[in-house]
Amino acid sequence: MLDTGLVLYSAAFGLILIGIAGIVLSAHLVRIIFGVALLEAGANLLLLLATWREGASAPIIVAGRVPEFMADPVPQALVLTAIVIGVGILALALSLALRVQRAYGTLDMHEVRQRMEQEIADQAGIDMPASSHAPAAVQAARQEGSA
Amino acid sequence: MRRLSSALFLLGLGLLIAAIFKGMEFGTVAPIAGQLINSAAAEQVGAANFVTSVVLGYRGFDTLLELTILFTAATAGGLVLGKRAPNAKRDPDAGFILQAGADLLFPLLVVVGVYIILHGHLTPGGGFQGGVILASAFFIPMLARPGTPMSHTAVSTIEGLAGACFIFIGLLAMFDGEAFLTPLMDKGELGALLSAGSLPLLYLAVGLKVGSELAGLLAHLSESEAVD
Amino acid sequence: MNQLALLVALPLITAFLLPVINRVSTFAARWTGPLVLVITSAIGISFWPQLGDSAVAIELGGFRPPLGITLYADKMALLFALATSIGTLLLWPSRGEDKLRQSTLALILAGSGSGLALSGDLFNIYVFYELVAVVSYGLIAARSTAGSFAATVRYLIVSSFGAALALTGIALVYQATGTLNLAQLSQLAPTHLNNLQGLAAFVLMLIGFGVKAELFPVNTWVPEVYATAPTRISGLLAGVVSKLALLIIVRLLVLIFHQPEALTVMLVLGILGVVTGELAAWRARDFNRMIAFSSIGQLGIMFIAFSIPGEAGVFAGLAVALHHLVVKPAMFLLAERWQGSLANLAGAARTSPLGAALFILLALSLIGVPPLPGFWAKLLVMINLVAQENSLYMLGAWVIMGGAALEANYLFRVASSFYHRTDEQTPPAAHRPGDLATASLLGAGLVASAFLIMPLADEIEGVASQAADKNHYVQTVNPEQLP
Amino acid sequence: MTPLDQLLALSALTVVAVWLIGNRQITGWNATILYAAQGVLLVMMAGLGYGDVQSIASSVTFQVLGHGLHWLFDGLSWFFALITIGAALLSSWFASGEWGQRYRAAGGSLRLFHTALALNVFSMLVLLASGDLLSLFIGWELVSWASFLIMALGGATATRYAMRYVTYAFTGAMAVLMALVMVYTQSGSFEFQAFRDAVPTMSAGSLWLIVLLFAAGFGVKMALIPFHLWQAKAYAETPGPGAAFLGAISSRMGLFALVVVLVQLIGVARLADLQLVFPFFSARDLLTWVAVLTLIFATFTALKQHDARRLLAWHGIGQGGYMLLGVLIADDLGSAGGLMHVFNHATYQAVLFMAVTAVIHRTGTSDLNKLGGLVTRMPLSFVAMLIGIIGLAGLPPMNGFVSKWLIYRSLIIDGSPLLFLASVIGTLGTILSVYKLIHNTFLGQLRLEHVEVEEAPSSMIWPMMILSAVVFITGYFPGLVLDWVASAQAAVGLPELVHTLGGVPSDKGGLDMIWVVSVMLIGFGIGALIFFAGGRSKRVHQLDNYAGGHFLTAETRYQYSDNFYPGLMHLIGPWYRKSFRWLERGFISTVDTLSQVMQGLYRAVHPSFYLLVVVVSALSWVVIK
Amino acid sequence: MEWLVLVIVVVMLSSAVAVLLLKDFLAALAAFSVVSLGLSVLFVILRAPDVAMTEAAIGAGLSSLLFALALRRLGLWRNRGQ
Repeated sequence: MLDTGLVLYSAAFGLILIGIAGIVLSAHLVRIIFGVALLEAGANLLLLLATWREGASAPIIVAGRVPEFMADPVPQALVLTAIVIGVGILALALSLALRVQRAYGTLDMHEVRQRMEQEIADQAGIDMPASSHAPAAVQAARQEGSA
Repeated sequence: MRRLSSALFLLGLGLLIAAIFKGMEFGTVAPIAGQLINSAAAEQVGAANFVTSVVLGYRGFDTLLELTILFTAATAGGLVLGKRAPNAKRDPDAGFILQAGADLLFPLLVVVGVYIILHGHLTPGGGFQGGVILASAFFIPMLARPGTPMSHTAVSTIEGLAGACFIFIGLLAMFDGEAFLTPLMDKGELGALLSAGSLPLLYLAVGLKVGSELAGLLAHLSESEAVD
Repeated sequence: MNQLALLVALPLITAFLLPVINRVSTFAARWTGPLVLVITSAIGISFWPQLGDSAVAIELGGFRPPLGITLYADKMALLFALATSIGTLLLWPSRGEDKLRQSTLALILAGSGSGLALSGDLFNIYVFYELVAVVSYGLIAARSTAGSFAATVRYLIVSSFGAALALTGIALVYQATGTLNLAQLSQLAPTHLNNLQGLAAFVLMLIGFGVKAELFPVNTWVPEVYATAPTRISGLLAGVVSKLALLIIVRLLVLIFHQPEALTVMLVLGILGVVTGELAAWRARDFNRMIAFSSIGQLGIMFIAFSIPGEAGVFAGLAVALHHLVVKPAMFLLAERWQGSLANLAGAARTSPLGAALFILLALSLIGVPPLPGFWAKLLVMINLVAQENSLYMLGAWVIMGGAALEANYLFRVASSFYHRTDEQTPPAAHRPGDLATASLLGAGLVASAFLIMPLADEIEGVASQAADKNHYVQTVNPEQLP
Repeated sequence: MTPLDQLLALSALTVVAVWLIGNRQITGWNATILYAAQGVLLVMMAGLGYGDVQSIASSVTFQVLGHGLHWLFDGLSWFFALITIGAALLSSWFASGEWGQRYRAAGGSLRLFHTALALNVFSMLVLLASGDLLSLFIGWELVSWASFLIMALGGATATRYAMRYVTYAFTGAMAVLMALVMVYTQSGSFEFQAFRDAVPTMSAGSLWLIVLLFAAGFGVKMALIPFHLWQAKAYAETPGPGAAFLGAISSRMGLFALVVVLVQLIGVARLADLQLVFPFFSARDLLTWVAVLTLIFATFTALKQHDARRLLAWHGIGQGGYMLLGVLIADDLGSAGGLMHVFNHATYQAVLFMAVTAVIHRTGTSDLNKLGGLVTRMPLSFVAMLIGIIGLAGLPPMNGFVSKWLIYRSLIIDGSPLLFLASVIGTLGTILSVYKLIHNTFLGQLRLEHVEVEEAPSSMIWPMMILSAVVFITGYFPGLVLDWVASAQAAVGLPELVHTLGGVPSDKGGLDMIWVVSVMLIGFGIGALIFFAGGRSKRVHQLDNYAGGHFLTAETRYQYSDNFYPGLMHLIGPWYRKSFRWLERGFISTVDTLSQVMQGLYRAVHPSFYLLVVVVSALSWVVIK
Repeated sequence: MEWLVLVIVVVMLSSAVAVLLLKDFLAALAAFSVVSLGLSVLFVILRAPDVAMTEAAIGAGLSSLLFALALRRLGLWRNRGQ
């Protein structure tokens, strides 16, 4: 006989892990956003499970009958909120992805980062920080030494 | 290389969670807030659906913020996606069947949405669910006829006013000395449609706002030019 | 006292109505936002004296805690709420094409920031945090260059990852205690959260909220965002928003998590933040990223300071935080015209002498040169660190010293380049009067506080002692127990 | 309003007044007058200098974060303050005349220059007046940044060296702050007295650390090895009179602070039994040897210089070694010598810098390879420099001799022959290099381009003459200075030196300068008599001579002044491998590499990866705990 | 009951993995909505009808719609991603 609570908790943690895996392992932006959505789903499930008990009834009074043992309504409200928040952020992320793809023509985060670095460097009128040019102080010190 | 290390770290995370998980004991702690609410909600708020009384009564503030988040997301989305170029190409209109279906669906969805919203304090469902349905009600015609865009001014007006109403109802309480967001009006008898004071009003505001926000977001996304 | 909720409600309702107002008259829409912020600031200031001896708890909706959400207003919370309103007012986004949306977002930022400072409910804090996050995405992207979009989306991923972790932490806490009210949590913490689960929850929340507080190493977004965002927004994020996130973490530490391990985690991460931030800034070659890295270092100092146990830590950290709160926005205001390569700044003193002088003043205070307030803050931190007589805290002290030395080097490398008499290259353009006026206002505040250091120190100590008094919090909120 | 309040207030007023008067010729004169007024106020406090009054406190005190801040003057402070204000007075006088006109014409701002000078004086007075560790640190920072200001005036290259100075100075300041905080945690207060009481109870380890931090922090200002790289160039690049002022007193502030902390508070005896792993090497030995190495190294580096101002600046570093050495011996003779050397060095260093500045003013260069034979054109400047270098070389009848004699004597009595030998070597280098200085500047063949050169303007001559007179008189009657020195010794708890007007009475060979100098003067007189009365001499023109049957014309350089002492350089050349510069560069490159790594850290491809990593590591730490 | 839960959970997790592994973004999207639907069923079982409705409407419905639109606009609709 298996414990439902255990199964549910492992489901929540499983979703969280898979979500993180999606965020960390994949390079494609849409894939990463999928990961974020999964992660949030997992967190929501965990939140709802926090005070869940076997055999509770829904916290709704139907036709005036007050159930003797009602589930905790607070986490349900919280999850409600969290889901809506999640969808808002999801929409924003997708529209940002749209613009990034318009600008750089790619959604591969490695490339995107490269391009962004390049753009910042060009704006600042310097070359990519990756290049190992010594700053003024070091050059001055070297002049000192040679002088 | 990074993928490998990430995978390893994920494995580590899994083990750690398992370790923490082992230390946890489930269902032993009494949900203080929950039990207090379950015992008090009926007379304090007067909504048959306790989740509703939590969402709009006890934690109405969260709901307000959540509406604000939606609003912000819509605004930011608008800011990000920017103005649509006038000469940008649109998708062709869908076939007659779909259009007819959409026209048929529209009133149905609106009715269902409003029903869900208005019975939010009695039965499962409420502003959010109903709002989504409303949003889809307004969005499906757009899918059917991308040529004729919805008017953003109307949407933004609705969303602004709806949100403002929510806060205003909250402020009204403050003006006669109560705390911010205190439910107004008499509770009515439990389970009736006209009960739970101002909660249905709030839920209506929520529904309208959610609907308009989501419709606006969808519209923005779908109006931005396609690349293929 | 209920009126304190206006600090949140007014900006939000205005933000909702702003598009409608704009349809009526653009002029009104432009000026409503600042006006509302002035009003909220006035309200906040008018409440300051009333919080002198005891804080207040506002039960939203009139429901007793823990049923409803409580706002807890002590001096520290009010201080940061005010800082948010006034900071947003000073750094009101004045550029960019879509002014209406920007000012809407700025208003929401002001409201949500104040709420974040005031909130006394764990989940409510999470919602506020998400709200602030979403607003900041919008504001960062407002420059609408490709780079800003890329930076925003990278930031968004990290931030919502962190937020989800924080939510997991909250779930763990609720699972262990069954309540979300901070006061009640602090009652239950010794029995329920003083275990592995509690620590894990704290770590998750620390890292989740630390994303905004530029906690190492979840602050990789900082340089790229501050380099691409509008400078005023960068000033807001670095100056105000990061402090708000820090404030939450401090609340959690003071009220709920008393395990020494919690402090140690913070201390270690803070030390790493200082080391990496200052070293990276030493080599930065454009202005924005230099001050971005240096703000990472400064935030690291704050984490170190707050990781000192007891009231002393809160006092020291608060001092550093307030100092940075004044200095960093001014820096970013100066960056408006000086962004770009440091090499192009030669001779900048000729085009804007006041700007150069301000920069030097800010730099002096930042590295802690007496008698500027930065010195006293740093001295406070150092004394309390060394007084711990613990090798790790000692290491923290050494790191702060070394960081200050590095910071002096790179800041004054720039400052002296302002005065180079170069004729081959044209110095950067003069600052906008608006930016310069705001920056000099902040600078003047800095100088004034150097003269008023004695009463100021006493006041801040009062704030800190009130904030560090967990029993006072519990008694003020006085949550209901189960029958 | 105590006299100290008046002095500080007037000094602050000077800064404001000079700033308000602005970039005009009269600025300098006003500043000079104001410094004179400060001098008068100081003289009114002369009781301190003669041990009649113990200390004069300032009525201004602060209470910040529960730490009291207060200021007071004692004998030591008064002694240093006298030197400071004197140097400022004469430097600004020097700067007020033609030099100022030239400086302004060249685009420099006299407002900035004089304000910086006044600011330096004010901050030094604040430092000298510090009555507790916190005010000491505040004064210290003020001095550092004020001198940065005056160094940075000289334009781009000067700014570079000034930057270097800031880096060193602020790092040093941080070390000092660290030491302060450690002292605070051990003694519970920033008061001097609390520190003094806590010293016996401190563990050797922590006291070692504190001593090293203080020595490093203050040693930066004194340019002790290995923190000496910044000073020479920074001073040399400072505008002329500013260099005179800085060279005279600025780096002595480091000595003042070291005396206060090491001698007055910790006590040399405690230093002497702070032993390292092996018992025969104590903290005191370490510091003395650092002092001696600084002395030798700096002096012989000075020998290599071809720029007069750099040569002098390097000597300034070297002489600092003497002072520290003398103070650390800490018996009555040695410490008196060290303290008196501060005064003497200030006087002749100022003279020398002024003379060099005068030469630059007239010829436009201070390159020793491009000068020579100016004695016929600028005789008074020559006299001033002559007196100066005699003082610097530490030969009778000038005051430098007295202080060095005291130090040598106490070294012999103290029985540390190695130190004695080392300092003698240092003196040797000094003599060689100052000879190079005066020879290449004033003696030898006059250059064609300098034929029209004339004597320096009176605004420069007067200060030089006054200072030269001081150098001579205090050499003739060292008792004048030794009075102040004795009360300074008393103020820091050192044994007082028993002295007469002429010097030090002692049964086993004392010193009476009146006697020595009188004998010398009589000798000179006899020589002069023989010269003028007896020998018949004929004046010939400088070019009235020939070599190898050829008459020499002015074009032919029959007398070379560049590449001086080639043999000696060949001898000691191998010892100069720029090792310290390599040290510095190595350090900078390390920081550079590190910061590159850190930036790489922040340019992560995948920020969220870090998030995961830190979560895992933190959680695992938590779980394992 | 337990078995139902177990089945749902297994389906959910496997399809969550599929979201990350499927090359075709449309298929991934389908898997994602499967996860949401499973979640909403779980919520029903957990006696949270409101949450279940919300999850079904927003998680399964709206999010998938958003994703679909985005994929359409990003040109990942037909051709295979990465």
